[in-house]
Amino acid sequence: MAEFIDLVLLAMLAITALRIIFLKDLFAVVMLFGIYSFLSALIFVSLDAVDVAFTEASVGAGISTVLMLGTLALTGRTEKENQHSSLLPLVVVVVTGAALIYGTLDMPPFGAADNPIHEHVAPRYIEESPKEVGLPNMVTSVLASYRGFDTMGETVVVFSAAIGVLSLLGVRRRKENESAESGLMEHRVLHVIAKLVIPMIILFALYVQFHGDFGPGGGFQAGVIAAAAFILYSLVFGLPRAFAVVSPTVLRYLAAFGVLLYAGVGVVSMLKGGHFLDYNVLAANPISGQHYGIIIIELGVGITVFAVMLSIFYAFGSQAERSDIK
Amino acid sequence: MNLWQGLAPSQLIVLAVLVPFVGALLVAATGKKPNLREAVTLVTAVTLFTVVMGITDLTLQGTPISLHIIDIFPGLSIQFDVEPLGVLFALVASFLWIVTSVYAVGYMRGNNEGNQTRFFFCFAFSISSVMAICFSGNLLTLFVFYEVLTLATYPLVTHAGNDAAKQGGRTYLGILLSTSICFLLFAIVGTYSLTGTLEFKPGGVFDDTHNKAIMGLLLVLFSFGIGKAALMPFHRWLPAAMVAPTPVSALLHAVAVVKAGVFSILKVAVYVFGIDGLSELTATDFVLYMAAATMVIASIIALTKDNLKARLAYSTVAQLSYIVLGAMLATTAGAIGGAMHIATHAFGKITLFFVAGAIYTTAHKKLVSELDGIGKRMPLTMAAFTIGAISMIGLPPAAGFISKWYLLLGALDVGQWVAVIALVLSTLLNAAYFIPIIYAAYFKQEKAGHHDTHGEASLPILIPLLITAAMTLLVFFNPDLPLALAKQMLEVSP
Amino acid sequence: MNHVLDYYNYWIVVFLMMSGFYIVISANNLVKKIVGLNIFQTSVFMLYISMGKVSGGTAPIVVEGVTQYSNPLPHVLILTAIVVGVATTAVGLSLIVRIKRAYGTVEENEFENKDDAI
Amino acid sequence: MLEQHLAVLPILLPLMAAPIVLILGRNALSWGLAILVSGLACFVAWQLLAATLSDGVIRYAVGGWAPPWGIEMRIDTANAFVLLAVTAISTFVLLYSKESIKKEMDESQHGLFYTAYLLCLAGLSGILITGDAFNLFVFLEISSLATYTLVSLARDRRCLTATFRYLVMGTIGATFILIGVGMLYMKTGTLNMLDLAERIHAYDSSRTINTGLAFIMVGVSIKLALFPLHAWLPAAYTHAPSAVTAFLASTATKVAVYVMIRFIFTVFGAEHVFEDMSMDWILMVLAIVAIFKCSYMATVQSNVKTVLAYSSVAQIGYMVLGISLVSATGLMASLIHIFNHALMKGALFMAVGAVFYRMGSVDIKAFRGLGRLMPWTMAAFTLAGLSIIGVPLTVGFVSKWYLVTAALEQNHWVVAGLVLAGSLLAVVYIGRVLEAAYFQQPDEGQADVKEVPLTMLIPMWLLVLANVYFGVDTSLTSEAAKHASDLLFQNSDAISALMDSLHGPTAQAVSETSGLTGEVLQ
Repeated sequence: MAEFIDLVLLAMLAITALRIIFLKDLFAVVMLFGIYSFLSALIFVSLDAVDVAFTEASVGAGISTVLMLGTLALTGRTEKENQHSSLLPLVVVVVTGAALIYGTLDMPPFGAADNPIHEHVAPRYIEESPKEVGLPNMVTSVLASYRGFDTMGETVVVFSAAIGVLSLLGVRRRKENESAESGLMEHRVLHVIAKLVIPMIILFALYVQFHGDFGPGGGFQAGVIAAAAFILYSLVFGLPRAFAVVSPTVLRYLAAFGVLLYAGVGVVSMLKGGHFLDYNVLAANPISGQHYGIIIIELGVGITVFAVMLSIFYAFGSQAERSDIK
Repeated sequence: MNLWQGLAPSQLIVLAVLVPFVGALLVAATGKKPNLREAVTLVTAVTLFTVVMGITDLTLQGTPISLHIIDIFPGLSIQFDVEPLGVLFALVASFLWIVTSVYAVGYMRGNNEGNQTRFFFCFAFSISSVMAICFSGNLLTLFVFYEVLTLATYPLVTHAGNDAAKQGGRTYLGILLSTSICFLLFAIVGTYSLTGTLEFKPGGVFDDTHNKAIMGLLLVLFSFGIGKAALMPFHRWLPAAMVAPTPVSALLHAVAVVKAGVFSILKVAVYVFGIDGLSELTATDFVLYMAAATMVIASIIALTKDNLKARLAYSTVAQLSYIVLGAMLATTAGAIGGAMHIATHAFGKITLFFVAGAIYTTAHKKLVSELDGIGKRMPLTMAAFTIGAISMIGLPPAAGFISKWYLLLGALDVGQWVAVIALVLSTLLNAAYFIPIIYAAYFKQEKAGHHDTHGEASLPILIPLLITAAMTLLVFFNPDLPLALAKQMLEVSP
Repeated sequence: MNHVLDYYNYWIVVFLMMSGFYIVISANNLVKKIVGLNIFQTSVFMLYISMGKVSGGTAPIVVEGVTQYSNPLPHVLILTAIVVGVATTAVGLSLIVRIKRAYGTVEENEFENKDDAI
Repeated sequence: MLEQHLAVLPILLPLMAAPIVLILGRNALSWGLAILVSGLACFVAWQLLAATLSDGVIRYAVGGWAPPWGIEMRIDTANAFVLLAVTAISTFVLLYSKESIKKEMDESQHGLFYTAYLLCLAGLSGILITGDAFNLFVFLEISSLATYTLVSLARDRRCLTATFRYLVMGTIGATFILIGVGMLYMKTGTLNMLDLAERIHAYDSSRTINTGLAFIMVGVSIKLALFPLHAWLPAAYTHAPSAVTAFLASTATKVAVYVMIRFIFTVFGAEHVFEDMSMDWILMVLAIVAIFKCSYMATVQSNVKTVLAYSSVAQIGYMVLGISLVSATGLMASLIHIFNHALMKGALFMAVGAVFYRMGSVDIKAFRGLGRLMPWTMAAFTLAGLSIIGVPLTVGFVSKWYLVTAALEQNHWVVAGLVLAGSLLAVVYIGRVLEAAYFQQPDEGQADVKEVPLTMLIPMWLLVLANVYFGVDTSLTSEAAKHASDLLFQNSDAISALMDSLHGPTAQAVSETSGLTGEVLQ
């Protein structure tokens, strides 16, 4: 049964991908991409990767799509016919694909429980992590503890993205008189709905943040969701109001702070005589040490991701308003 | 005599390299005051000569002198070892530097050239690297300073800074760098990877275990890679370098630089392959034929040149091949002849260039065809020219005769008829392109129309060329010192 | 047939990857290039997640009485990879916005011939 | 207390300084902090190099989790050596950048510049130090993102398109690496490089692993701009701000070369890559084509930055050529050239940046008569140029010497000849600039051009002097490079030797071997 669902989803993915290749209407392309990443999120669920699915949905289908739409608003929504032949790319792709297929031919079969990757490193995560780290969600324990360094790197990647976007677009604060036309002031309904929804979204974000140890979720997803709440706010009430609530400058500091918080934990554990990011030394009892460490670094991730996502949106938003596209 | 008794032998080498270098720095420092600057140059030159004299003494007494500076690669170092051939070369170069300095002062002022400080700086610097080449103790050191010399002389060649100079400079740098990088360096690394050493060993570093074909290849690479020896077809840089002021052409491109080339070839022949080693290689003959061809062809080209300096340049190309040929004869007589020719050709050729410069400064004439009757206005100068020419042709009582004699002996006792014929032929050709000049100078009437009023060149120009002319005769009557050194070179090699 | 059962999943994923890759290198419109890049990467994520699957296993969150869990490690890796992906996308898109402002177009061949090469 | 943590500091210092710089916002402060951090990192790198030379490999388990379950930092002489070059150059360039960027980007951007710069440094150090294949990918992305930012900071609009191409190519490369690593993981179940190595050798030949190898090689080749995947590099280097170019040209591609070395020799093992997959021929041909094609391209450019950019691609060719010779000497030549080329290109690009600072252009026309107007800058350019050409007493000569020796050692006489012939093209493209500088008259109204400020001249000349110093006294570089290459070879031989005696990756077999290899590595 699972295989069947899997197959259907993959087929739909294939169709979407093909459609995207031939479509010239970029708006449709981006929308299809949103669908694409939703479908892949579904696949991830059916493959037991709930955390990944969660992230893919919030990022791929969420943030990425929003940003792409924002870009389209500035660059126009149809792709021009391109003259140059698509033969060479085709050849390259076919060759690469052939190489990959060749590579699959002695891969360990799909889903078999005795594949090398289930034999070697992973077993420890599955059997020991609940005891060593003390979290039911193995993904979180691996993410935050065993491979905490990767996750710190990931946070830094997000941070660097923010630096990139800021240096490229910057966030322009605008005078009040301009602010009148920004946002969707005239839609009363939206206001009410938004006011109702936003608190819930933030609440949910907090839940995801702190429940990540036990169920799917964690700092990253939480950050994205929280950012989504503010994005909704600034869409409805206009950037200037949003700036008044959370100013770009504050966001910069938050982004930086998140990274520092994460690395700080590592430094503390160094000071306490452990290796970098060794949470065991944070408290008398290793398990609770692990707990503190993970909570704090997850918080760091959350803060940075939230700040970065929001300021990236700000950057695009202020661009959009600059070249006043309605 | 050795004025430097106090110093340890190895320190003498340091001096030999440092004195001109420091001199260069002082020149740069005193650039503002021309007189002081020239004084510095002269003092430096004289000091250097005394140092070399000291080294000569020790060498003749058979004291080995060597000095290790630094390991550039593990087991491969910058190091200096004094051996007779180097001493001979150093002696010639340092002596002629004194003379040339005097001459240069007169010349540069006479033609009020620009950038004189840069000129004297680079000049002294080049001499310093020449000294380093003379005493270099292994191929690596030789190569390093060979390149340094190329770069140091480049500004001298392009001194004028006009398009002609720039073009000349391109050819100069182009050929010298590409041959040295592509062939010489290749040959050196090749030698190293075969033998594991770059030392100069009496009798050579190769032995029977090494593949003869590859050794032959290396020999060819060496011969063409040492572009300063101007073996055809890589001789073009030498005529190109003639755009430089005459003192440069005189000392560097008739003596120091080109001799550095043939000197390197001699060293490679004697100390890397070894006379006996050479005689076993077929490639030796090939190089020998190239040298012979160069002798003849270059002489023929010289015949066609109307520009005096150009004609002298091609004559130099031919004369250099004498030395290469001497080395490739792979006999003691040949090697001695080659070594001797380094000295004899130096005196003769520098005289000729001095004369060319003297004529240019006083009569502003560059072309052979303009020289009719000049002998009456500049009798001494032309007398010197005659002596130089005789030496080039190789007739007594000029130095050139001796070296050519040895070369001929060498050629005969290995029965290298090609070499013999080439020597004879080029002698005739030399005569063919020098005699007319002398004839015209003395026996033709000045062209009607313009009446020059000049007499001899100014003393700073005249005296040096008389001295070198005198030396040319002197070496013929008393060749003991150079002969002694040349012989010693081969004694140390079994 | 057995082969097919073992690998059909990978094969489709490869197809997806390549269609993404194709969009990247063939598209002339920069936005579409970025879309392609995302599809390419998302499909690579699927490759990883597929290898993590254990048939009959469940999500790697401890539940009483479950013994067979899917492999958590690929999930972790892909979580990181997704973030990297979105970061790149953001920078790429803001570059596009700037290019549009500087050149007035986001079609590769158009702004290419607005500047001399390189 | 810090001694034990030395291994992470080169990553940690810049990584934590970056956000602080962003918060500080004051340019002068940021500059100071950046230099301090980079200098410290350089010092640490020096300590690490000394440590590895004296007592072997340094391993550091991040988070206290033993590999392969946790991520380990693993430092041997090879990466310590490259790390030293990278951190040193970055410090010099930072010194230089304070003045340089004033002319090339808006005041408001400087804070972001320093942040991105530090992030890039952190990323590069991470790539060098980490012993975990996936962790390497993460740091690769950090450095790449920072790099895109840095390149796009210039004022010239062409930097935008250049960056975009760079971004697309770079991401494709990274994704290829990701695919490759995935394939390895699929067969071995581990991500730790050493562990990977042992388990890979347990398969005598596996299609999946070979495909993985192929993808990783292609991905890395994009990152290191190996011909013909170099298209992104010239544009990016030409239009980036001078300081950025100076930094990237002498670090980023070098790190990528290191990654290639690491994967070939440590993870896959030389004989597998070269004998079974015969990649040495592919690499050798590509390298030689790169040397000639791109050196030639360099001779026909009019923008001097582009000239140097193409020359960089050609120089990459020399490094890859060294790898493809499959010998300790060849590898040593590559490593030493990584270090030396960093010195040369750093100095050259700094000099060019100085010219831009005064003339506002780096077209070859702008160089006319600079020999007189900016004597120190042009002297620096000349010396570094001679080094590129490979004149004795410069580092260029040292690299070339080892490369040619290595080629002859393997009886590749033709290759040796080509290497030397290739450097003639360098004579041409450097010579063109020098002729313009020394033999042509400056255009009207430029008689008042002055020399650049000391903060730019000093780092430039420090690098130039380094060019000469390491060209004369090669004891440090040769020793480090030799030690490193021997270690890499030993290691890949050792693993294969161990593995030939084994069948299949049974748990205890592997645990034994990891012990054994551990010893071999010590």
